[in-house]
Amino acid sequence: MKLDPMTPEAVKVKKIFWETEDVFTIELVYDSDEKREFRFKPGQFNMLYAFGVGESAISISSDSSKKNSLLHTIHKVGYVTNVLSKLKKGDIIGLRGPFGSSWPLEEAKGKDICIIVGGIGLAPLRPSIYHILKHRKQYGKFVLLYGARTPRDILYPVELESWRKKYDIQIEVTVDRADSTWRGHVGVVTTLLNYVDLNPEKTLAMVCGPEIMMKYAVDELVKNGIAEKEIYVSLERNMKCALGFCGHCQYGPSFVCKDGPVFSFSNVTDIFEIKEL
Amino acid sequence: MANKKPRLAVFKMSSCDGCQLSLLDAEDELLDVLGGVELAYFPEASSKMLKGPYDIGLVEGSITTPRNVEEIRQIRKDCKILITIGACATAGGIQALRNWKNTQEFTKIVYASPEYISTLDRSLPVNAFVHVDFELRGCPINKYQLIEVLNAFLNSRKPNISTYSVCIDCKLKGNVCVMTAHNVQCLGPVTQTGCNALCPSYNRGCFGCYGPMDSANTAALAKQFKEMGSTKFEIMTAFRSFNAYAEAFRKESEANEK
Amino acid sequence: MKNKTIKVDYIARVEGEGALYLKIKNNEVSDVRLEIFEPPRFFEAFLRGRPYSEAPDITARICGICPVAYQMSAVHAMENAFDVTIPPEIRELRRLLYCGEWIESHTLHLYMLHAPDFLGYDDVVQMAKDYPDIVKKALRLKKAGNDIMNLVGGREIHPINVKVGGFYKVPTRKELMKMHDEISWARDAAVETARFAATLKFPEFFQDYECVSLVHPDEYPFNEGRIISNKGVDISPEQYDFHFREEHVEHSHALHSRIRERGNYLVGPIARYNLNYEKLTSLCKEIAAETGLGRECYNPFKSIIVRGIETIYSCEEALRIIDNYRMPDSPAVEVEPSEATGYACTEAPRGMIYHRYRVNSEGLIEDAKIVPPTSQNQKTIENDLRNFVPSLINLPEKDLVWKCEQAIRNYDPCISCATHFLKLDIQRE
Amino acid sequence: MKTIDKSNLDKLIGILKKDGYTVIGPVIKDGAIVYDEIDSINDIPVGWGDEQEAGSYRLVKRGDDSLFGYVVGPQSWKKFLFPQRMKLWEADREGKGFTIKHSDEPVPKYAFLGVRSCELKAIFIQDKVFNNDLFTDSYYNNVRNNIFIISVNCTQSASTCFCVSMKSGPKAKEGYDISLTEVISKDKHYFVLDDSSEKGKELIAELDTPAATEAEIKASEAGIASAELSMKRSMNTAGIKELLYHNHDHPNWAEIASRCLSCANCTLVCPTCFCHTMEDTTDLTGDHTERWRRWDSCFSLDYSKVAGGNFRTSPKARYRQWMTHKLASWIDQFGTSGCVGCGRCISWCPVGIDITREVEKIRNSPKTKS
Ligand SMILES: Cc1cc2nc3c(=O)[nH]c(=O)nc-3n(C[C@H](O)[C@H](O)[C@H](O)COP(=O)(O)OP(=O)(O)OC[C@H]3O[C@@H](n4cnc5c(N)ncnc54)[C@H](O)[C@@H]3O)c2cc1C
Ligand code: SF4
Ligand code: SF4
Ligand code: SF4
Repeated sequence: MKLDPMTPEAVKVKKIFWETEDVFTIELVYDSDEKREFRFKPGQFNMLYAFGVGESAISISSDSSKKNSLLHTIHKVGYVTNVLSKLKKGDIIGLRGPFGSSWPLEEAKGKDICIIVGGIGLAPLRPSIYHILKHRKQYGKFVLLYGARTPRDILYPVELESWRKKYDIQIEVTVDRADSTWRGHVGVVTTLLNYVDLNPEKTLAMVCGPEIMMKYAVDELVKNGIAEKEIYVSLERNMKCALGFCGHCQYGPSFVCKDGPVFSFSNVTDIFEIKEL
Repeated sequence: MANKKPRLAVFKMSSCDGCQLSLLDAEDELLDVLGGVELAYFPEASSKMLKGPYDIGLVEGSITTPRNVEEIRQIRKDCKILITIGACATAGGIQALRNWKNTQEFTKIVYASPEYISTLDRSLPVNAFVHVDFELRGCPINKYQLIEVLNAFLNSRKPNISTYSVCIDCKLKGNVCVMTAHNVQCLGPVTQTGCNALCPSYNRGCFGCYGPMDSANTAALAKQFKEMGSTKFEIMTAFRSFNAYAEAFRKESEANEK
Repeated sequence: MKNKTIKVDYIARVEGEGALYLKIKNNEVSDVRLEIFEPPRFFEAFLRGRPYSEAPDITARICGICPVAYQMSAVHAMENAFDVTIPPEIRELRRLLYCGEWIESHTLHLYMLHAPDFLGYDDVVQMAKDYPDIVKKALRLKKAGNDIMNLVGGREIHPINVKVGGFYKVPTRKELMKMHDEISWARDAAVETARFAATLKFPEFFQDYECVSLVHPDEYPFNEGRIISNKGVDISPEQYDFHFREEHVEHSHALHSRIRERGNYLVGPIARYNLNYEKLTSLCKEIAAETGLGRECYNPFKSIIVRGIETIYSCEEALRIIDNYRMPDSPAVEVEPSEATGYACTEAPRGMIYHRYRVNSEGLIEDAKIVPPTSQNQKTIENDLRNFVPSLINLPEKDLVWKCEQAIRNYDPCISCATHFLKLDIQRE
Repeated sequence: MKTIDKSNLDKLIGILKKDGYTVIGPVIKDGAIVYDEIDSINDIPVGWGDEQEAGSYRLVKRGDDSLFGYVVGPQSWKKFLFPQRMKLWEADREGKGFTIKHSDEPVPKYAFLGVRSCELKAIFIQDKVFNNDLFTDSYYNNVRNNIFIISVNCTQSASTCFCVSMKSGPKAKEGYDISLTEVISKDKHYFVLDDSSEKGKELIAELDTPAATEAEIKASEAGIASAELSMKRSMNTAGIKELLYHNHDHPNWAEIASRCLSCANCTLVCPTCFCHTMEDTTDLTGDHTERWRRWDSCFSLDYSKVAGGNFRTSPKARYRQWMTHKLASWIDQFGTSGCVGCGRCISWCPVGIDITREVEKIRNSPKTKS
């Protein structure tokens, strides 16, 4: 019998650590059986439940081929995420999921890949990056453009460095505000497109970040000649049930929870510009 | 929950005591609530009056005297979380009716020797003087909402306090709308919920105890009242009552003054 | 120590803010001032220009502790002004609402504010540790009162269902009957309450009060009656102003009320009891005898027993009303406002309240006068202290202050009403 | 087709009750007709009708002794299938973890008496909502699969009705167990009955229900036709999806917003609106918690709030979301309009905003898409 999709299942915190001052990552295993496997597709998310406090939609940020545990990278912003940030190893939380659509890794085969992310947006794309790097030969050129608020807000800096060294990937990072240690780019993430050389004919782009950043990124990509149907975005809306019942995450004709969060831009072109939709 | 019980303090400015009484009126929950905290300062209920700092401070009443001003500044310093309770503390209360009048004259009406009375010109909400962490509405507050707020703060969760219209709770309760079915002037559509749509449940129009909701279209409602046969004066007094000095209601009452 | 200055900032467990100033000279109290610094709220002033129909809702906000007495006094005064006659069913429901307030308010004061004085606790929460069962029962009893307020009034604080002419909605018989069992329980709990109160230790202290209360030919007074005193007052509420006068004194935001001919007087449970003993139920009388209260009481500390007796009365009266209830045909009668002046006195748990309104032809209030119980008692409280303190003069300061506060709390002073918290400032020279 | 008289109808209620159904039907409460439990036919408002207009509802005496001489009131059947507030589950802390418990209360078994055609359609619409391509909502479906529906065809309409435009009435065509059409002639008062489900047939077999004569069927059809003919409001639904999708910046939205109170009454009275929120509560110890689901509305500000912002703050955007969802995106989401033309949102809007007029205004001056 299928479990009631509204009831969280117990998972255990295997590890929890801070990525930056206000972003942390938790690693989860099933409480009932630590060997039990998780299945998800890159881009999907879970509803994480803190006992008595509530649920938050959080994307899965781990490698989908590693099935014994899940990583979630979380920005501490409010009630639920605050309580999650205080978890300790061995604590139990609830989990419902995985939910939602995934990044088009099949469609992307044979194409150049351009990932543009802002802030916490890197987390939902990390599983895709793992996948592409693992199946590097199936894809063409691979570019990751990443914008963070300040050098101290850069997520996964060690990992970025090791990807750069070990794999065939171009990674460009920019910050909104530099500090004295920063030697890299400063400015909005879209400016990084000037540093890459893509073949617009065969490029597929995945974009995730604040909505305003995605608007600019898509504009630039289109200007660079990339077709709208080859651009994918991950959207965010208020989310309560994640099952398409509660109505909160409606985005025009879609429910972000089940039709998204990953959308082909060509499916939302008409409504992307509408204010307060 | 932390091992050390959070210290609770309850303060009073200008008010009727009804909101703090709500806590004592929570007969079923009182011992649990007060057992969950250290009652450090609650003069209406206890002779024990411990000095700050306090974790949670509840403030009842509006600021109407120079003395109130001094007190509230000190209270803010003493309290980690400051929660105002009731229409007086969040909007100036019924006594804010004097804000449209000359206080000197008012004093003369009530007191034979006005020179003994020391008071400010206006009755103002607490947030006009200090930062407030959470505002609990109502004249009086709903005791279940008070417990919910304390409970939520104690359990680090979001208080389930809705900011939408009285109408939503009115419909959830299954009431028949007094405005559409009985042509009764009801402030419910522009008033924040909290009372569980009490007045409409008693076949009476809401008179706005919980103050304006988050996006109160008072002008549209006033227009409707007019069409239902209310005079400007009636509309003015409807908006100028227990939350008279809350911005949306204040403006609407002023728009209907003359 | 013959001369002394003691200063205590706040007296707790009263409703509102005030201060007490005591000067002791040669073991005599040379000056006593109950200072009420509760900020003035000007109700009488801003009632001017408001529709008469708003008076019950607005005046309820004078005091969150006894809103019913305020709003009902306003209602009665308006009905007096416009010559409105109320059907008996509605009058009964109104009495029921009073029962609710009396049960709630008396229980609150008795157990939560006053009993800790006698037993030496700071508050009821501490008391609950040693007397868990008593406190739990007290809360349940209080709740029974609040249940009545909730059903008949809509909510316990600032009820919304009261209007000039009647109610917005009246309960069905079935709804009332649902409370029957709990109120029967409450009556028994009230009997235990009076017995419990009688076990407390009372100082030997008697005062020759002029007791003032409403007196009604058939009922223990809530909402109607003549104003009678044991020293000769016998007037209708319309004549109140001729016999009672309010003074504004420097040390208080509350007005002091006096009988023009004689000065200070007493309102509240003891006054009511002494003047209306005959109207009590036989159970009340039985318990009064059993607890040694007797037919009359002049020891203000024993007001706590009287509150117990009045709580029994309120429960029995509530049961009587519920048992005989017939739903009125209409929840309210039509009210036609006219240019008139209306007067009413009703009995709040703390004592008699007086309301007077002058209304113009459009139904707008032109003038309002409200005299709450605490300002009527204020002079008497001061007198009690003047007479009580000499017997305590040798007590350590802490105990002296405690006793003074206790003596003030005999009155369940509601300073929010008087306009409300006490600050004690004793000087011994 | 059969006929049934009042006393047999009353017997039917008895049989349903004996079968363990809670029978729900129209009753009068505080001046309106609402749905509540009934014990017999005597609980149904005899001889009452309703007069409805934008922002107004009045009960009126009809002068006959009809049982169903009114249309729809402020409530709909959704409150039984999808209750205003409902506990989904509760949990207790246990060590570092917790255990979740579901209610073990039996699933209610309702018989609905007096479901109008538009309401039946609304139920079908919510069926689609709570059974989407990926998930089924067991809380809804458990109750839904247990109900017995006696529909009543409308033989009068209110001025706010426009079911004909929405192809949802006035005659119920399918999905009921039993349908009734009330006929009051000079000398007879009966109901033409159709038992379309097995269960319906089974129950009817126990009653005295003579076959309907041609004349009786004709009389019932005439009643339904008069409801249709008297319908005053209408909505032109041709190309409505595109119309609204392409007019998101129409000036009329701002104009509506100047009148709209954002009070959410329209969404709450609507029989198809399904939006809800979740609330987690705790007891004072923090060791016991409950997850509640409660009706929400796209008119509430919290509805579209996310950490650090709100996607839909202006009342204009909220109204646009509501109407566009109802009449346009609903079609993309569920293959049907979200509106059945019951007119509730028109009657129960305190300021009388009328969905049919607002659509018309946009249709009359569409801003063609650039
Ligand atoms: C598909 C999806 C994937 C996400 N992935 C991540 C991620 O990987 N890492 C991360 O840090 N954040 C992610 N978020 C955002 C995250 O869900 C919110 O930041 C979080 O819910 C805030 O909850 P809170 O209780 O801490 O904040 P509060 O502001 O206290 O939130 C209170 C309530 O508002 C609602 N709410 C607030 N913000 C959001 C939001 N952004 N989306 C939906 N509901 C919201 C929630 O229902 C919550 O109950 C994602 C959001 C979505 C929709
Ligand atoms: S009665 Fe008042 S609060 Fe209730 S729905 Fe109608 S307008 Fe809204
Ligand atoms: S006046 Fe309005 S806010 Fe106050 S209790 Fe009545 S319905 Fe609630
Ligand atoms: S939108 Fe209005 S008319 Fe249409 S189904 Fe809902 S309430 Fe009825």
